Amino acid sequence: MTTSEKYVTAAYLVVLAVILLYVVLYTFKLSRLEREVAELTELAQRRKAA
Amino acid sequence: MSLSNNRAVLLAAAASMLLVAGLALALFWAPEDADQGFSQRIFYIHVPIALTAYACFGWGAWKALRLLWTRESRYDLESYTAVHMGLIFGILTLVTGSIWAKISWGVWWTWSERQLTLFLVLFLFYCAYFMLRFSVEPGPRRANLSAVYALFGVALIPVSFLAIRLAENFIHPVVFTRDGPQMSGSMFVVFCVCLAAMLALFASLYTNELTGKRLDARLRELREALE
Amino acid sequence: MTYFADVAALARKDILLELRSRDTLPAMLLFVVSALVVFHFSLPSEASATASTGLLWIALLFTALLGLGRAFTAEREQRVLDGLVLAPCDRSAIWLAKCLGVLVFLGVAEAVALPAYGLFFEPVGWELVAAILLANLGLAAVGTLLAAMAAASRARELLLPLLFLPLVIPVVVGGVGATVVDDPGRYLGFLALYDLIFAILSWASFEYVVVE
Amino acid sequence: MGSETGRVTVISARGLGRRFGSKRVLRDLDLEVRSGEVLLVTGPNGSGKSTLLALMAGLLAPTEGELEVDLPRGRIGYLAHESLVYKELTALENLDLYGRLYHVPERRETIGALLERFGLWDARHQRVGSFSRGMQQRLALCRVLLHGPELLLLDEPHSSLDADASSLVDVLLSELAGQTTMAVATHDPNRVQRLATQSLVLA
Repeated sequence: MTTSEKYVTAAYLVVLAVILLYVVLYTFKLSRLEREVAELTELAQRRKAA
Repeated sequence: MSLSNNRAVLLAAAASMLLVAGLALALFWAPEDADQGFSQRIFYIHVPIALTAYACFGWGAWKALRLLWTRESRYDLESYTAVHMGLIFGILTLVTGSIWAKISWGVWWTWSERQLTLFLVLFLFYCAYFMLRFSVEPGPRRANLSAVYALFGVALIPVSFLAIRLAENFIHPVVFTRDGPQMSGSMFVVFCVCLAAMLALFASLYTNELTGKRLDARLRELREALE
Repeated sequence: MTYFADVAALARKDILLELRSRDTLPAMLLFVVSALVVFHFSLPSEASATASTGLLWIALLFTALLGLGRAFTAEREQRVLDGLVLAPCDRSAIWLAKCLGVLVFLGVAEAVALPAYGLFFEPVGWELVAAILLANLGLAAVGTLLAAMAAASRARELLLPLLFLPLVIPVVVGGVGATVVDDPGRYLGFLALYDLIFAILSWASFEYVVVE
Repeated sequence: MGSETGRVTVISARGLGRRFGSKRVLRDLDLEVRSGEVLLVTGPNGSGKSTLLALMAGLLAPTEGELEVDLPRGRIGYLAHESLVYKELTALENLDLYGRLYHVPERRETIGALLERFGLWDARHQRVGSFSRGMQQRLALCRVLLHGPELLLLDEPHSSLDADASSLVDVLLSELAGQTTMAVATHDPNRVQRLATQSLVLA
């Protein structure tokens, strides 16, 4: 692999890495949303019971 | 939400298929460039990302205009998300651009590459957009300020591109000239697929992030209603 | 035309405010001269003659920034901006009046800075003066709008330079270019184009910056 | 106390709400004020009295619901907690500025009469920065009445006024009640109670 070929693959990898990083960040967001929904449903049930 | 759900799934599927096709074509099928050899293949990723970044900023400005016109607060979120995507694609453009500069001229940064310089200016500008957003309380006032600033951004793109061209002959006599890459027929096909892939990627990430933000807002309302 | 009567009333108030408090203009005058002196020491002896042109433009940019940082302080103290916004006049009149105020301050600061520049560095050519006059319009137009934006946010002093500098890069390019290149026509034309685009954009969008 | 149905509606709100970031201040408010009516708005601190008046004045936009004020901007007078006048300018210069912006006919005479009425004539050439809180409030009242508004939005009109200035305001309010539509937000409602045709208590 000549140096320029290494660089080209590096560029493609960087793009791929950023997209994957974005997806990972997105999973954190989803889990936070899920936790919040759980909290709210529990809050709602407590409200209904009271 | 079901309709947009299907749309989101469709977009994601289209984006992934186009991305795979684009990368495969760019790396394996595209003909070898006469003088630049293999390194020319970075072109198929750098330029589509740059054009997609312009599309993001344009889309953000369009939504900002709609907000100022119709005063509907949902456009603020859409404009914000579009600009956010634009910044991500902008950073990618800068990274892949500097890698290309390293390959072609052995330097990580060169002011004589107009598009690279323009993206540096836009990067500074849209970072200031987020600084503005974070220093104003959420609400109609912040929506208006961000919208006006986003409009300035899209006006800045052609103006600073012209400025950079004008700046060339007194700041840097252009040392490395690289007129627009001559694209043979098949190269152009690969380029179009890659461009479509990046645009689909933007559309898909955009809708997902927007859904996420709308969920946040709706949950906040739900929490408020329950307290 | 009531619009220009409103602008006149607001501009008169701005001049009156400055004469009464006398703080922004003296600060700008002192700042631009001290900046030029500091720049003198920052230029190594073999620096090219044109280097000082660039420094002059940086000094003017930050003098403008200094003045713009003060542009809406009086309006913010007693929430007077709300009073002006409630008045039946067109909100862009507030922008235009403040713009004229900034232009006057910039003009006076440059009236001091240019002779000083001629003394310390290079003789001042007509193309430099033309470029500065054109650049003032752009800096005042965009700067006034951004000052109003920064005034509506928490971190005012921090935010204004961040918003301002990327937007005025074309002004620096046009200004320095017009001064350095032997055929300044293209650069002066570019500055005029910048002024036209951004003055209209600022004029049209000011309403949305001061009203929800 | 009933208002004739013939009068036109000046202010109407349906499901009006306002949030500042995550803090909700107003929730689902319905309201209708006809011309000539006096709306009394009471409630503890932070219940949204000032926010409601600022919404009516058009300084704030609702985040939920709708609010319509059927009057052009030049016909509304808004008295806020702050005086909305320049501290560096004199009383006369401030009123002169507002007089010009509101295109008030015979500006000089109107300003003179108002300054006289609120006991500020002798202080007309003094910088507002040197005014006491009470004098600033009286100057703000002059600013609000300068252009003879059809709708008066008064946020705590009696705040920081001494006894005779407060009675001055009461006289003024009773004079205007019936012709000028008013929305008065206050802590001690009994001063305005007898004039009020409608009362709104914000929790």
